[in-house]
Amino acid sequence: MVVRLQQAAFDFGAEANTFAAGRRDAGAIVTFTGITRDLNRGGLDRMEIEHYPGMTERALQAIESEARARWALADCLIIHRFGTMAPGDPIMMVATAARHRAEAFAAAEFLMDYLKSRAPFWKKEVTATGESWVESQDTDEAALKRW
Amino acid sequence: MVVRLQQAAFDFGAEANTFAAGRRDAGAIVTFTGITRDLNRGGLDRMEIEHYPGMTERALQAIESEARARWALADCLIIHRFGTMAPGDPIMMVATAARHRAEAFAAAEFLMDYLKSRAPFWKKEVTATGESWVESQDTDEAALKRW
Amino acid sequence: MIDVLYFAWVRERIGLPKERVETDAATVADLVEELKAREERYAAAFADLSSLRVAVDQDLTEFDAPLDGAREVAFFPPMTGG
Amino acid sequence: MIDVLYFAWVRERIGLPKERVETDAATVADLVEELKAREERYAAAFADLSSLRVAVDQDLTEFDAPLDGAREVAFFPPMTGG
Repeated sequence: MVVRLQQAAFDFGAEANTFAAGRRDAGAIVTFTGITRDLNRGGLDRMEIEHYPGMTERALQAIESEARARWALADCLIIHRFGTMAPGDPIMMVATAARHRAEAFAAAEFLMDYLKSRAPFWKKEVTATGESWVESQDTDEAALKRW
Repeated sequence: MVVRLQQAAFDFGAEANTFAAGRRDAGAIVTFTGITRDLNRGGLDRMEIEHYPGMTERALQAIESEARARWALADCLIIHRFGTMAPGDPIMMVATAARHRAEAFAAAEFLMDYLKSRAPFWKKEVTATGESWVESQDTDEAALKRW
Repeated sequence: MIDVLYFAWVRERIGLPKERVETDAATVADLVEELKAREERYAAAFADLSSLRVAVDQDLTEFDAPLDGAREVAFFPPMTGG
Repeated sequence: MIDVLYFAWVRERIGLPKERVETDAATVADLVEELKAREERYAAAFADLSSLRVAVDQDLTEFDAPLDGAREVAFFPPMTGG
Protein backbone atom coordinates (compact mmCIF):
# COMPACT_ATOMS: atom_id res chain seq x y z
CA MET A 1 0.00 0.00 0.00
CA VAL A 2 3.06 2.17 -0.40
CA VAL A 3 4.36 4.03 -3.45
CA ARG A 4 7.69 5.81 -3.11
CA LEU A 5 9.38 8.02 -5.69
CA GLN A 6 12.83 9.05 -4.58
CA GLN A 7 16.24 10.21 -5.66
CA ALA A 8 18.10 8.45 -2.85
CA ALA A 9 19.43 4.93 -3.19
CA PHE A 10 17.54 2.25 -1.27
CA ASP A 11 18.51 -1.03 0.34
CA PHE A 12 16.62 -3.72 -1.59
CA GLY A 13 17.06 -6.46 1.00
CA ALA A 14 16.15 -4.21 3.91
CA GLU A 15 13.02 -3.06 2.09
CA ALA A 16 12.12 -6.66 1.27
CA ASN A 17 12.53 -7.64 4.92
CA THR A 18 10.43 -4.72 6.15
CA PHE A 19 7.75 -5.66 3.64
CA ALA A 20 7.76 -9.32 4.72
CA ALA A 21 8.11 -8.66 8.46
CA GLY A 22 5.57 -10.43 10.62
CA ARG A 23 3.37 -11.19 7.66
CA ARG A 24 1.47 -14.09 9.15
CA ASP A 25 -1.60 -13.65 6.97
CA ALA A 26 -0.02 -13.95 3.55
CA GLY A 27 2.35 -16.82 2.89
CA ALA A 28 3.58 -15.71 -0.53
CA ILE A 29 5.86 -12.75 -1.15
CA VAL A 30 7.28 -11.84 -4.55
CA THR A 31 9.79 -9.09 -5.20
CA PHE A 32 11.25 -7.70 -8.39
CA THR A 33 14.19 -5.35 -8.48
CA GLY A 34 15.77 -3.70 -11.49
CA ILE A 35 19.52 -3.17 -11.33
CA THR A 36 21.45 -0.65 -13.43
CA ARG A 37 23.00 -2.87 -16.07
CA ASP A 38 26.35 -2.30 -17.62
CA LEU A 39 25.69 -3.75 -21.05
CA ASN A 40 28.96 -2.39 -22.35
CA ARG A 41 30.92 -4.42 -19.80
CA GLY A 42 32.64 -1.63 -17.95
CA GLY A 43 31.73 1.12 -20.40
CA LEU A 44 28.78 2.52 -18.47
CA ASP A 45 29.68 5.49 -16.32
CA ARG A 46 26.19 6.16 -14.99
CA MET A 47 22.49 6.06 -15.77
CA GLU A 48 20.35 9.19 -15.57
CA ILE A 49 16.63 8.79 -14.98
CA GLU A 50 14.35 11.68 -15.84
CA HIS A 51 10.71 11.71 -14.79
CA TYR A 52 7.60 13.88 -14.92
CA PRO A 53 6.98 15.23 -11.41
CA GLY A 54 3.28 15.11 -10.60
CA MET A 55 2.31 12.69 -13.33
CA THR A 56 4.77 10.05 -12.10
CA GLU A 57 3.17 9.86 -8.65
CA ARG A 58 -0.31 9.72 -10.23
CA ALA A 59 0.72 6.94 -12.63
CA LEU A 60 2.34 4.84 -9.90
CA GLN A 61 -0.69 5.23 -7.64
CA ALA A 62 -3.01 4.27 -10.48
CA ILE A 63 -0.97 1.17 -11.32
CA GLU A 64 -0.88 0.13 -7.68
CA SER A 65 -4.65 0.65 -7.26
CA GLU A 66 -5.35 -1.38 -10.39
CA ALA A 67 -3.23 -4.28 -9.10
CA ARG A 68 -5.06 -4.22 -5.78
CA ALA A 69 -8.42 -4.22 -7.58
CA ARG A 70 -7.46 -7.23 -9.70
CA TRP A 71 -5.85 -9.46 -7.07
CA ALA A 72 -6.49 -10.10 -3.40
CA LEU A 73 -3.23 -8.66 -2.16
CA ALA A 74 -2.37 -8.40 1.51
CA ASP A 75 0.13 -5.70 0.62
CA CYS A 76 1.93 -4.05 -2.27
CA LEU A 77 5.03 -1.84 -2.56
CA ILE A 78 6.51 0.23 -5.39
CA ILE A 79 9.77 2.14 -5.04
CA HIS A 80 11.22 3.95 -8.07
CA ARG A 81 14.27 6.19 -8.17
CA PHE A 82 15.10 9.12 -10.42
CA GLY A 83 18.35 11.03 -10.88
CA THR A 84 21.78 9.45 -11.21
CA MET A 85 22.52 5.75 -10.64
CA ALA A 86 25.84 3.92 -10.71
CA PRO A 87 26.20 0.51 -12.43
CA GLY A 88 24.94 -2.16 -10.05
CA ASP A 89 22.57 0.22 -8.20
CA PRO A 90 18.97 -0.84 -7.72
CA ILE A 91 16.75 1.42 -9.85
CA MET A 92 13.39 0.31 -8.54
CA MET A 93 11.56 -2.52 -6.86
CA VAL A 94 8.06 -3.87 -6.48
CA ALA A 95 6.86 -6.31 -3.84
CA THR A 96 3.55 -8.13 -3.48
CA ALA A 97 2.13 -10.23 -0.64
CA ALA A 98 -0.79 -12.62 -1.07
CA ARG A 99 -2.13 -15.85 0.37
CA HIS A 100 -1.16 -17.84 -2.71
CA ARG A 101 1.87 -17.61 -4.92
CA ALA A 102 -0.08 -17.35 -8.18
CA GLU A 103 -1.63 -14.03 -7.12
CA ALA A 104 1.66 -12.65 -5.78
CA PHE A 105 3.49 -13.52 -9.03
CA ALA A 106 0.75 -12.23 -11.33
CA ALA A 107 0.40 -8.94 -9.48
CA ALA A 108 4.17 -8.35 -9.47
CA GLU A 109 4.40 -8.99 -13.22
CA PHE A 110 1.41 -6.74 -13.84
CA LEU A 111 3.00 -3.94 -11.80
CA MET A 112 6.22 -4.29 -13.77
CA ASP A 113 4.55 -4.38 -17.18
CA TYR A 114 2.54 -1.24 -16.45
CA LEU A 115 5.38 0.54 -14.75
CA LYS A 116 7.62 -0.07 -17.79
CA SER A 117 5.24 1.41 -20.34
CA ARG A 118 2.87 3.68 -18.45
CA ALA A 119 4.90 5.50 -15.81
CA PRO A 120 6.74 8.57 -17.14
CA PHE A 121 10.39 7.66 -16.63
CA TRP A 122 13.15 7.91 -19.22
CA LYS A 123 16.59 6.37 -18.91
CA LYS A 124 19.76 7.76 -20.40
CA GLU A 125 23.03 5.81 -20.45
CA VAL A 126 26.21 7.83 -20.08
CA THR A 127 29.49 6.25 -21.18
CA ALA A 128 33.01 7.62 -21.65
CA THR A 129 32.23 8.19 -25.34
CA GLY A 130 28.82 9.81 -25.06
CA GLU A 131 25.26 9.47 -23.90
CA SER A 132 22.13 7.92 -25.35
CA TRP A 133 18.48 7.56 -24.38
CA VAL A 134 17.41 3.98 -23.78
CA GLU A 135 14.87 2.94 -26.40
CA SER A 136 11.60 1.32 -25.43
CA GLN A 137 11.11 -2.30 -26.44
CA ASP A 138 8.23 -3.51 -28.58
CA THR A 139 8.02 -6.46 -26.20
CA ASP A 140 7.17 -4.06 -23.37
CA GLU A 141 4.13 -2.73 -25.16
CA ALA A 142 3.16 -6.26 -26.17
CA ALA A 143 3.43 -7.42 -22.56
CA LEU A 144 0.53 -5.15 -21.59
CA LYS A 145 -1.85 -7.01 -23.87
CA ARG A 146 -1.98 -10.09 -21.68
CA TRP A 147 -3.70 -8.31 -18.78
CA MET B 1 23.80 -21.64 -8.81
CA VAL B 2 23.22 -22.40 -5.15
CA VAL B 3 20.86 -24.87 -3.52
CA ARG B 4 20.71 -24.86 0.27
CA LEU B 5 18.74 -27.23 2.49
CA GLN B 6 18.93 -26.19 6.12
CA GLN B 7 17.29 -26.36 9.51
CA ALA B 8 18.42 -22.88 10.58
CA ALA B 9 16.35 -19.78 9.98
CA PHE B 10 17.64 -17.45 7.26
CA ASP B 11 17.44 -13.71 6.69
CA PHE B 12 15.40 -13.26 3.52
CA GLY B 13 16.46 -9.66 2.86
CA ALA B 14 20.13 -10.34 3.53
CA GLU B 15 20.04 -13.34 1.17
CA ALA B 16 18.28 -11.24 -1.47
CA ASN B 17 20.92 -8.53 -1.14
CA THR B 18 23.80 -11.01 -1.37
CA PHE B 19 22.18 -12.51 -4.45
CA ALA B 20 21.74 -9.11 -6.11
CA ALA B 21 25.10 -7.66 -5.03
CA GLY B 22 27.15 -6.19 -7.83
CA ARG B 23 25.04 -7.88 -10.46
CA ARG B 24 25.89 -5.57 -13.33
CA ASP B 25 25.20 -8.12 -16.04
CA ALA B 26 21.59 -8.97 -15.23
CA GLY B 27 19.15 -6.16 -14.68
CA ALA B 28 16.20 -8.24 -13.50
CA ILE B 29 16.01 -9.99 -10.15
CA VAL B 30 12.94 -11.84 -8.89
CA THR B 31 12.56 -13.39 -5.46
CA PHE B 32 9.84 -15.48 -3.91
CA THR B 33 9.66 -16.27 -0.25
CA GLY B 34 7.16 -18.45 1.56
CA ILE B 35 6.24 -17.38 5.08
CA THR B 36 4.73 -19.68 7.72
CA ARG B 37 1.09 -18.65 7.63
CA ASP B 38 -1.17 -18.62 10.63
CA LEU B 39 -4.44 -19.42 8.94
CA ASN B 40 -6.14 -19.91 12.28
CA ARG B 41 -5.37 -16.32 13.27
CA GLY B 42 -3.28 -16.94 16.33
CA GLY B 43 -4.08 -20.61 16.60
CA LEU B 44 -0.89 -21.90 14.98
CA ASP B 45 1.78 -22.83 17.48
CA ARG B 46 4.35 -24.01 14.96
CA MET B 47 4.90 -25.70 11.62
CA GLU B 48 6.98 -28.87 11.34
CA ILE B 49 8.59 -29.67 8.00
CA GLU B 50 9.71 -33.22 7.34
CA HIS B 51 11.85 -34.11 4.34
CA TYR B 52 13.63 -37.04 2.71
CA PRO B 53 17.37 -36.59 3.26
CA GLY B 54 19.26 -37.48 0.12
CA MET B 55 16.32 -37.30 -2.25
CA THR B 56 15.55 -33.70 -1.27
CA GLU B 57 18.99 -32.47 -2.32
CA ARG B 58 18.74 -34.43 -5.59
CA ALA B 59 15.29 -33.05 -6.34
CA LEU B 60 16.28 -29.44 -5.64
CA GLN B 61 19.42 -29.77 -7.78
CA ALA B 62 17.37 -31.28 -10.61
CA ILE B 63 14.78 -28.49 -10.47
CA GLU B 64 17.51 -25.86 -10.46
CA SER B 65 19.33 -27.49 -13.42
CA GLU B 66 16.10 -27.68 -15.37
CA ALA B 67 15.41 -23.98 -14.80
CA ARG B 68 18.91 -23.08 -15.96
CA ALA B 69 18.48 -25.23 -19.06
CA ARG B 70 15.19 -23.55 -19.99
CA TRP B 71 16.08 -19.90 -19.38
CA ALA B 72 19.23 -17.84 -19.79
CA LEU B 73 19.75 -17.13 -16.11
CA ALA B 74 22.71 -15.22 -14.80
CA ASP B 75 22.13 -16.83 -11.42
CA CYS B 76 19.66 -18.86 -9.42
CA LEU B 77 19.18 -19.58 -5.69
CA ILE B 78 17.02 -22.03 -3.75
CA ILE B 79 16.94 -22.13 0.05
CA HIS B 80 14.52 -24.50 1.80
CA ARG B 81 14.27 -25.17 5.52
CA PHE B 82 13.16 -28.26 7.39
CA GLY B 83 12.38 -28.77 11.08
CA THR B 84 10.34 -26.40 13.21
CA MET B 85 9.18 -22.93 12.12
CA ALA B 86 7.31 -20.29 14.08
CA PRO B 87 4.43 -18.31 12.52
CA GLY B 88 5.90 -15.50 10.39
CA ASP B 89 9.18 -17.37 9.77
CA PRO B 90 10.42 -17.66 6.19
CA ILE B 91 10.17 -21.32 5.12
CA MET B 92 12.01 -21.08 1.84
CA MET B 93 13.02 -18.70 -0.92
CA VAL B 94 14.02 -18.75 -4.56
CA ALA B 95 15.78 -15.99 -6.47
CA THR B 96 16.52 -15.64 -10.17
CA ALA B 97 18.65 -13.13 -12.07
CA ALA B 98 18.36 -12.56 -15.81
CA ARG B 99 18.84 -9.83 -18.37
CA HIS B 100 15.12 -9.42 -18.90
CA ARG B 101 12.27 -9.54 -16.43
CA ALA B 102 10.20 -12.08 -18.40
CA GLU B 103 12.90 -14.75 -17.96
CA ALA B 104 13.47 -13.94 -14.29
CA PHE B 105 9.73 -14.16 -13.53
CA ALA B 106 9.13 -17.33 -15.56
CA ALA B 107 12.10 -19.14 -14.01
CA ALA B 108 11.06 -18.18 -10.47
CA GLU B 109 7.50 -19.42 -11.06
CA PHE B 110 8.83 -22.63 -12.60
CA LEU B 111 11.12 -23.23 -9.61
CA MET B 112 8.20 -22.71 -7.23
CA ASP B 113 5.80 -24.95 -9.15
CA TYR B 114 8.28 -27.81 -9.25
CA LEU B 115 9.45 -27.30 -5.72
CA LYS B 116 5.85 -27.47 -4.45
CA SER B 117 5.01 -30.78 -6.10
CA ARG B 118 8.31 -32.53 -6.81
CA ALA B 119 10.59 -31.89 -3.83
CA PRO B 120 9.98 -34.29 -0.91
CA PHE B 121 8.85 -31.94 1.86
CA TRP B 122 5.78 -32.38 4.04
CA LYS B 123 4.30 -29.72 6.30
CA LYS B 124 2.47 -30.35 9.53
CA GLU B 125 0.59 -27.62 11.39
CA VAL B 126 0.59 -27.82 15.17
CA THR B 127 -2.06 -25.88 17.10
CA ALA B 128 -3.13 -25.87 20.74
CA THR B 129 -5.82 -28.42 19.91
CA GLY B 130 -3.83 -30.84 17.79
CA GLU B 131 -1.75 -31.35 14.69
CA SER B 132 -2.54 -32.04 11.06
CA TRP B 133 -0.62 -32.65 7.85
CA VAL B 134 -1.09 -29.94 5.25
CA GLU B 135 -2.87 -31.38 2.21
CA SER B 136 -1.56 -30.85 -1.27
CA GLN B 137 -3.63 -28.68 -3.59
CA ASP B 138 -4.97 -29.87 -6.92
CA THR B 139 -3.97 -26.46 -8.25
CA ASP B 140 -0.33 -27.26 -7.48
CA GLU B 141 -0.33 -30.35 -9.67
CA ALA B 142 -2.21 -28.42 -12.37
CA ALA B 143 0.37 -25.62 -12.24
CA LEU B 144 3.05 -28.03 -13.52
CA LYS B 145 1.17 -28.59 -16.77
CA ARG B 146 1.94 -25.14 -18.13
CA TRP B 147 5.70 -25.77 -18.37
CA MET C 1 -2.62 29.87 -22.25
CA ILE C 2 -1.38 26.37 -21.71
CA ASP C 3 1.77 24.91 -20.12
CA VAL C 4 3.66 22.74 -22.60
CA LEU C 5 6.26 20.35 -21.16
CA TYR C 6 8.96 18.36 -22.93
CA PHE C 7 10.89 15.37 -21.60
CA ALA C 8 13.94 13.30 -22.53
CA TRP C 9 15.12 13.77 -26.13
CA VAL C 10 12.09 15.91 -26.97
CA ARG C 11 13.26 18.35 -24.30
CA GLU C 12 16.82 18.20 -25.64
CA ARG C 13 15.77 18.74 -29.25
CA ILE C 14 13.47 21.65 -28.50
CA GLY C 15 15.98 23.03 -26.03
CA LEU C 16 13.73 23.76 -23.06
CA PRO C 17 11.75 21.77 -20.49
CA LYS C 18 8.62 23.92 -20.34
CA GLU C 19 6.98 26.94 -21.88
CA ARG C 20 3.67 28.79 -21.74
CA VAL C 21 1.92 28.81 -25.09
CA GLU C 22 -0.86 31.10 -26.25
CA THR C 23 -3.07 28.91 -28.39
CA ASP C 24 -6.61 28.26 -29.59
CA ALA C 25 -5.76 24.77 -30.82
CA ALA C 26 -8.75 22.44 -30.51
CA THR C 27 -6.76 19.22 -30.28
CA VAL C 28 -3.27 18.04 -29.39
CA ALA C 29 -2.59 17.52 -33.10
CA ASP C 30 -3.55 21.13 -33.83
CA LEU C 31 -1.15 22.31 -31.12
CA VAL C 32 1.62 20.18 -32.64
CA GLU C 33 1.02 21.81 -36.03
CA GLU C 34 1.26 25.29 -34.48
CA LEU C 35 4.53 24.37 -32.74
CA LYS C 36 6.03 22.79 -35.88
CA ALA C 37 5.30 25.98 -37.81
CA ARG C 38 7.33 28.03 -35.32
CA GLU C 39 10.90 26.86 -35.79
CA GLU C 40 12.98 24.07 -37.27
CA ARG C 41 13.80 22.56 -33.83
CA TYR C 42 10.07 22.02 -33.20
CA ALA C 43 9.57 20.55 -36.66
CA ALA C 44 12.50 18.18 -35.96
CA ALA C 45 11.16 17.13 -32.56
CA PHE C 46 7.67 16.44 -33.91
CA ALA C 47 8.73 14.93 -37.23
CA ASP C 48 7.57 11.41 -36.34
CA LEU C 49 4.56 11.39 -34.02
CA SER C 50 4.59 7.58 -33.84
CA SER C 51 7.76 7.87 -31.78
CA LEU C 52 6.12 10.30 -29.35
CA ARG C 53 3.62 10.07 -26.52
CA VAL C 54 1.41 12.81 -25.12
CA ALA C 55 -0.23 13.50 -21.78
CA VAL C 56 -2.95 16.09 -21.19
CA ASP C 57 -3.22 17.24 -17.59
CA GLN C 58 -0.96 14.34 -16.60
CA ASP C 59 -3.03 11.58 -18.20
CA LEU C 60 -1.70 9.69 -21.21
CA THR C 61 -3.87 10.30 -24.24
CA GLU C 62 -3.88 10.29 -28.06
CA PHE C 63 -2.89 13.04 -30.49
CA ASP C 64 -6.51 13.56 -31.55
CA ALA C 65 -7.56 14.35 -27.96
CA PRO C 66 -9.37 17.69 -27.43
CA LEU C 67 -7.61 20.45 -25.51
CA ASP C 68 -10.62 22.34 -24.14
CA GLY C 69 -9.91 23.35 -20.57
CA ALA C 70 -6.49 21.66 -20.53
CA ARG C 71 -3.89 23.38 -18.37
CA GLU C 72 -0.88 21.22 -19.17
CA VAL C 73 0.25 19.23 -22.20
CA ALA C 74 3.42 17.12 -22.16
CA PHE C 75 5.32 15.53 -25.04
CA PHE C 76 7.86 12.76 -24.58
CA PRO C 77 9.24 9.52 -26.06
CA PRO C 78 7.85 6.10 -25.01
CA MET C 79 8.61 5.50 -21.36
CA THR C 80 11.55 3.38 -20.29
CA GLY C 81 11.19 3.07 -16.54
CA GLY C 82 11.29 -0.05 -14.44
CA MET D 1 16.85 -57.01 0.84
CA ILE D 2 15.54 -53.55 0.26
CA ASP D 3 15.28 -50.45 2.46
CA VAL D 4 11.69 -49.26 2.71
CA LEU D 5 11.15 -45.69 3.96
CA TYR D 6 7.96 -43.98 5.11
CA PHE D 7 7.33 -40.25 5.46
CA ALA D 8 4.70 -37.93 6.96
CA TRP D 9 1.38 -39.63 7.78
CA VAL D 10 2.50 -42.88 6.11
CA ARG D 11 5.33 -43.04 8.65
CA GLU D 12 2.92 -42.22 11.49
CA ARG D 13 0.38 -44.84 10.42
CA ILE D 14 2.92 -47.60 9.95
CA GLY D 15 4.73 -46.52 13.08
CA LEU D 16 8.30 -46.47 11.85
CA PRO D 17 10.43 -44.41 9.47
CA LYS D 18 12.43 -47.20 7.85
CA GLU D 19 12.80 -50.96 7.74
CA ARG D 20 14.73 -53.56 5.81
CA VAL D 21 12.45 -55.89 3.90
CA GLU D 22 13.24 -59.33 2.48
CA THR D 23 11.31 -59.47 -0.77
CA ASP D 24 11.22 -60.90 -4.27
CA ALA D 25 8.56 -58.43 -5.41
CA ALA D 26 8.94 -57.59 -9.09
CA THR D 27 7.25 -54.19 -8.90
CA VAL D 28 6.39 -51.50 -6.37
CA ALA D 29 2.76 -52.67 -6.49
CA ASP D 30 3.84 -56.24 -5.64
CA LEU D 31 5.81 -54.93 -2.66
CA VAL D 32 2.78 -52.95 -1.51
CA GLU D 33 0.66 -56.14 -1.62
CA GLU D 34 3.24 -58.01 0.47
CA LEU D 35 3.29 -55.20 3.04
CA LYS D 36 -0.51 -54.93 3.20
CA ALA D 37 -0.71 -58.68 3.89
CA ARG D 38 1.53 -58.30 6.94
CA GLU D 39 -0.51 -56.27 9.39
CA GLU D 40 -3.53 -54.03 9.64
CA ARG D 41 -1.42 -50.83 10.01
CA TYR D 42 0.15 -51.50 6.60
CA ALA D 43 -3.23 -52.24 5.06
CA ALA D 44 -4.51 -48.95 6.50
CA ALA D 45 -1.54 -46.94 5.24
CA PHE D 46 -1.78 -48.38 1.72
CA ALA D 47 -5.60 -48.45 1.50
CA ASP D 48 -5.75 -45.68 -1.12
CA LEU D 49 -2.76 -45.65 -3.46
CA SER D 50 -4.07 -42.56 -5.28
CA SER D 51 -3.23 -40.56 -2.15
CA LEU D 52 0.34 -41.89 -2.08
CA ARG D 53 3.52 -41.25 -4.00
CA VAL D 54 6.50 -43.55 -4.38
CA ALA D 55 10.20 -43.06 -5.06
CA VAL D 56 12.61 -45.83 -6.07
CA ASP D 57 16.23 -45.05 -5.31
CA GLN D 58 15.22 -41.45 -4.64
CA ASP D 59 13.49 -40.85 -7.97
CA LEU D 60 9.74 -40.35 -8.14
CA THR D 61 8.08 -43.14 -10.07
CA GLU D 62 4.80 -45.02 -10.54
CA PHE D 63 3.42 -47.99 -8.63
CA ASP D 64 3.93 -50.29 -11.62
CA ALA D 65 7.67 -49.54 -11.71
CA PRO D 66 9.99 -52.58 -11.57
CA LEU D 67 12.12 -53.15 -8.47
CA ASP D 68 15.02 -55.09 -9.94
CA GLY D 69 18.25 -53.85 -8.42
CA ALA D 70 16.52 -51.22 -6.30
CA ARG D 71 18.11 -50.54 -2.94
CA GLU D 72 15.60 -48.07 -1.52
CA VAL D 73 11.85 -47.59 -1.90
CA ALA D 74 10.02 -44.72 -0.18
CA PHE D 75 6.28 -44.18 0.32
CA PHE D 76 4.77 -40.82 1.22
CA PRO D 77 1.81 -38.48 0.62
CA PRO D 78 1.88 -35.81 -2.13
CA MET D 79 4.54 -33.25 -1.31
CA THR D 80 3.66 -29.95 0.32
CA GLY D 81 6.91 -27.99 0.32
CA GLY D 82 7.51 -24.48 -0.90
